[in-house]
Amino acid sequence: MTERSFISIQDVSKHFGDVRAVDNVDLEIAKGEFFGLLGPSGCGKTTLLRMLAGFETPTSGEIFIDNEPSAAVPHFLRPVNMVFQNYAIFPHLNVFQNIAFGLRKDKLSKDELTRQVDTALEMIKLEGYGNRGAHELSGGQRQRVALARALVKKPKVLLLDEPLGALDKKLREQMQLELRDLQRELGITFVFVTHDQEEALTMSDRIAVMADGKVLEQGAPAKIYERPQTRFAADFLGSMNFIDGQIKGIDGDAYVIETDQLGTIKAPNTAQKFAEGEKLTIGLRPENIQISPRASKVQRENSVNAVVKTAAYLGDRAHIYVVLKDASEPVLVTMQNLEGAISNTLESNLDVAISWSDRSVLMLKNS
Amino acid sequence: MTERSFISIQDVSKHFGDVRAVDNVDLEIAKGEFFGLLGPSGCGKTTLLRMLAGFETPTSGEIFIDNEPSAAVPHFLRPVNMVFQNYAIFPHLNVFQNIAFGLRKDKLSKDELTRQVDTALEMIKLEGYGNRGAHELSGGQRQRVALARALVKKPKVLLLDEPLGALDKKLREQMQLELRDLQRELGITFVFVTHDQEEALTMSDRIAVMADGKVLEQGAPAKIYERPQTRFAADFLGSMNFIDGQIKGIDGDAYVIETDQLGTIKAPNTAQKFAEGEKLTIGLRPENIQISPRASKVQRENSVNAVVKTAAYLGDRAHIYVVLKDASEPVLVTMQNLEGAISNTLESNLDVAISWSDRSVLMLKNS
Amino acid sequence: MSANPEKSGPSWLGTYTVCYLIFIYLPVLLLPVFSFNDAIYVAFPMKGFTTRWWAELAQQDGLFEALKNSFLVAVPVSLVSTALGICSAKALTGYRLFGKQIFTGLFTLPLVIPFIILGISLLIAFNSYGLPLSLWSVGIGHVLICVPFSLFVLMSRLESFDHSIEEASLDLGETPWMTFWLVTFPVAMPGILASLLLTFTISFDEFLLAFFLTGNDSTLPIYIYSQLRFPAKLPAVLALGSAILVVTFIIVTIAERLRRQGDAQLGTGVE
Amino acid sequence: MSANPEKSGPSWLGTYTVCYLIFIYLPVLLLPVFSFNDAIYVAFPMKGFTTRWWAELAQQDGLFEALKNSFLVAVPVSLVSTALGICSAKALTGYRLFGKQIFTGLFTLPLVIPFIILGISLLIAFNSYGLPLSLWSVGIGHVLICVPFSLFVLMSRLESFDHSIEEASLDLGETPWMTFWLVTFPVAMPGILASLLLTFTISFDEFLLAFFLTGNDSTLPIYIYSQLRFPAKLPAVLALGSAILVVTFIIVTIAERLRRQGDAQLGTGVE
Repeated sequence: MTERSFISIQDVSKHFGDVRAVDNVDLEIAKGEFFGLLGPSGCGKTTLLRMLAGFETPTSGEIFIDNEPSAAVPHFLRPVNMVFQNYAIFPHLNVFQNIAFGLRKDKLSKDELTRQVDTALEMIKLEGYGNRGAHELSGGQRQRVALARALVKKPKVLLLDEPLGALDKKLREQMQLELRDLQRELGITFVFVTHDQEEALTMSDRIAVMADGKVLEQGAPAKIYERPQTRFAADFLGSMNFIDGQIKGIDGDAYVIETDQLGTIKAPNTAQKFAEGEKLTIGLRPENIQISPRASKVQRENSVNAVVKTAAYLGDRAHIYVVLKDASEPVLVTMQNLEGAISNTLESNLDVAISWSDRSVLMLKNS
Repeated sequence: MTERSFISIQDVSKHFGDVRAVDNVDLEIAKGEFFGLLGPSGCGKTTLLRMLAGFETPTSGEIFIDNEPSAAVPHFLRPVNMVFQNYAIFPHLNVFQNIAFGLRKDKLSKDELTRQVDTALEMIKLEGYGNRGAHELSGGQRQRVALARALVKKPKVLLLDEPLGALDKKLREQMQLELRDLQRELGITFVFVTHDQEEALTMSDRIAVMADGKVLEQGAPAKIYERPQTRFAADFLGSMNFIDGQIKGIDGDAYVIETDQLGTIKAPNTAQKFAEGEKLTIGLRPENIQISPRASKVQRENSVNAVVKTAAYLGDRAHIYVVLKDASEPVLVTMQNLEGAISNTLESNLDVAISWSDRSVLMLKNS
Repeated sequence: MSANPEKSGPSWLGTYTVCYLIFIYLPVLLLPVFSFNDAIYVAFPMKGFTTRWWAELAQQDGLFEALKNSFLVAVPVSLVSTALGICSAKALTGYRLFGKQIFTGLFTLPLVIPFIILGISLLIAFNSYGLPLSLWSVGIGHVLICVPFSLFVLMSRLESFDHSIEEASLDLGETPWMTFWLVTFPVAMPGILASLLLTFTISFDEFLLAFFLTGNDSTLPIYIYSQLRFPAKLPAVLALGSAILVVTFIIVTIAERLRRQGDAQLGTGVE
Repeated sequence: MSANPEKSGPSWLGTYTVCYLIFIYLPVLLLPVFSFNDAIYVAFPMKGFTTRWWAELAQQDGLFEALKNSFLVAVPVSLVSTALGICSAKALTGYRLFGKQIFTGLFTLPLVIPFIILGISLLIAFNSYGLPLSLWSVGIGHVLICVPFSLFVLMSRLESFDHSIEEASLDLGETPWMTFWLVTFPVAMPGILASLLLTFTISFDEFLLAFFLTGNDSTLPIYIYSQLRFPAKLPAVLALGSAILVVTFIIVTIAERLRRQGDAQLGTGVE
């Protein structure tokens, strides 16, 4: 356990009967971090969160919060609070009573209680909503009240279970930024669970990608998105073109890779070691591929002729599927729509060239 | 009624008690078109679709389909079929029986019936699924069966009510392209309803944007997205920075516009007429604004110094909110993440410059 | 996610379940036990084992007459009250929220009127209008109390019924009449069967209204009641009661299975 | 969208509703009508208006004794069976699907046993174990049939009960005991009140079990039954029946309002 880690999850497993919901997970979360647990439904991320909250007990392994082993602590004494997925607003209490619920035990004076709740209402921009009934709140307001109710307890760690899952798209995008700003302001450690990759990328300082109860990889959003180590993470976070290849040789500080689909391509010789002759999977992010008319001069290292198969105009950008001469699997290219220039490349059967740079080529081990 | 129009909706209204669900709508839809009705929930788009299907009768106005007035035709004789929002698969019938349901009346031989259903199953890539029960199908499969069930009737018009609303994101994106390819192959006129702007932009040949029972504007996706005529459409389709301005003068073929937020800017003098001194709203799409370090040389017509307020990293792109010197309302900039270059501009309080070209400035009448 | 498979409540609930089941089934199970007891007096300690009460049962003419009468009432009652239940449910689901609550109240209120008062009312009504008492009058009384039950069973089914499948049928070219037979009826079938079984059971079991409204014909519960005057016949009554228990158990199990099957079907229909 | 506000079903459903309501309420409404009829014989044509049957009612000692007995039984029965209903509902929602279906069946089966058979079983049970018949035995019999009803009312409420609010309370530092009192109980309150009112009504109205299981004390339905032997007392019985109808109507309306109020609250709780 390093000095830095505030929450330490050490070799934790949780079995429900024969199901290994969480399978030998190790995680270290620093103080003040906004940490995202990302994965498809059923990957064990919620179970892991519920173990941090004390609603589930690990089958094996140990969890330390602020250097205290948390196994023995009853959950109502833990220095953590939780925002539930459906917000779990008490339906029989008004906003004030909801927020004040956790302060009952503190035996505050009436004035002090009012002051604390008012401060919380101000924080979530719901001044004057104290007397509203739970059923009078919109989805976004319920989310804020749930947040305030947990934060008045001044927890060392705030856990959030799909905090924005119940909100519609525009509100969700706005709340993502608000939530992150709030966390930075308060300096409290936030751990949240989501299945939405954009939410994880937008809000987290670090992300752990989970699948089948295991943590596949973890790191800063840009690292996970731009340099994923596993095919699962590469595919789950955004779109990715996967191309089968084989190492043909090493040319200085670059690998030379033979592919059926793109011919011979190069990739930088990074830390990951590949042997000559080894088969591997190449990953190319659609936004790292450039599409241009055949005639135009291409400045990047790799360029291949292709034909537009189909294209989806999305307004601010387009998804263009191109096929290469002898390849059946189309390659996806994403292009930002700068001043409507995109329209020139959306026509089916248009002859185009696609290009990419060596350093955008991702090399993934076949397992 | 022009020669071209296949479905003609003439001054159609539908009132439910005091509610004007559809309010004096005129629309012409061409044969073979993929037509999208886009709007927020409650805007009347579904009611309009249900009038085309014959499930509602217009309070006033007339609908012609293939030159026939459709008011008097009972809906089970109309040359239209519908794919319902929840797919409305018959729960007590298997896939074969569901698809064959509409063919009962044709009194086909058993062989011919089987042949037609098999062809339909092939079309939706569910060969061999004939004996599956309705409850054994996934969401995407239900959608396909509903499609096949309607298409075996060989309708002149296929109506689709939020056809992909019940599917998850990845499947939805895939089905959007499949549905569009299928429509082009069959040449049948498709009219669909959606509240999802990306779905409308991706699939439609033309879009009608609806609000409060009225059609606000219509046209090809690129026209509606890039040259919206109304603030509502500009805002509903994608993101848009709105800036208050006032016409200061006309400089050759360009307007000179005074704004508080961006200083004096220029815009091309397009068909829309503005008078000198007129107040208006400027629209700037976030993807048409470029963000760059202060030092770098900017090649575009307009450039302003700004400071990054907050930024959301989304992997393939970023949403960056910048504030200008004396403006409180932040400006949103979208930037594609080309080879990870985005990371340089995501830092809060970073000094940057934003730039845009004159022709990306949209001028909207204040109403 | 995290469906919490461990959660089975505090352990005292298991103990509670066992105690409660003993409390309710102990008296009921005395019936079959004593029906094989070789003694006229129903009391502990028990004597030897015998099947003679069951044999005696088979020789009682009045029993089979009563059984026949019960069927003669219960079968039409279940059909009529389910038909009325369908109409009522259709009518109620058609109304908007406010009217619906009031009408639902009016439709189901007969359920909470004490049966003895309902019986008196009906008796007065038949007398006032000069109608004779017979199995017909029993049937009419039973329909009155069975419709609300049928309504309960069918309402929940009709409310979760997805009307877009009816629209889909119309859209695919079927007439409203064929749509009813090809779509509405088969999908609603499990609920209708459950209603038929439930109303049959209620009518078959009902004592008080039958007691007030019957003429000379007795239904099974009335026959049982009449037998109670003769202490010697009690063991045979126990045998009869046991038989009814078993049959009731079987019918209810079937009805419940049908209901659940329908739920499963509708469940996937809505997804 | 397009909630189809026009859809109110075919017009014959309106006619049906009216006919049906006449069919069920015509006999019931004869009761109050004849209770003001100035004649001992309950038959058309009616004579003049009188309130003397109502006045007579107020002077019957046995009536108030029976009323008191009915309350003495119904109040504890409603409390006990609702308490047992809560435990049962808790126990049943704790089980997994399969066990739950079986146990739910076992818990509710007593409902479909003909009351006459249930009455005989209980009578035998009390005799066998040497327990005296009294209002106590009536109460025990009533609890047996009331618990399943209480269970029905509470189960649907507990199933839609959002347990995350209990977890939220624990998470905010409350003990399980305080969580029950601060969260679980108040949120479940409308359902509990509805159960209390329903079981009270059932016990208050029940005739057959009371008839079998009571000793010398009669409850109200039994008192009414005993009055029927004297034709001269029939008009007063009609007045009594009318009074019971009104009270029943009021109680049921309150119970229904509570139930709906709880629904609305939970509805927003789940959103």
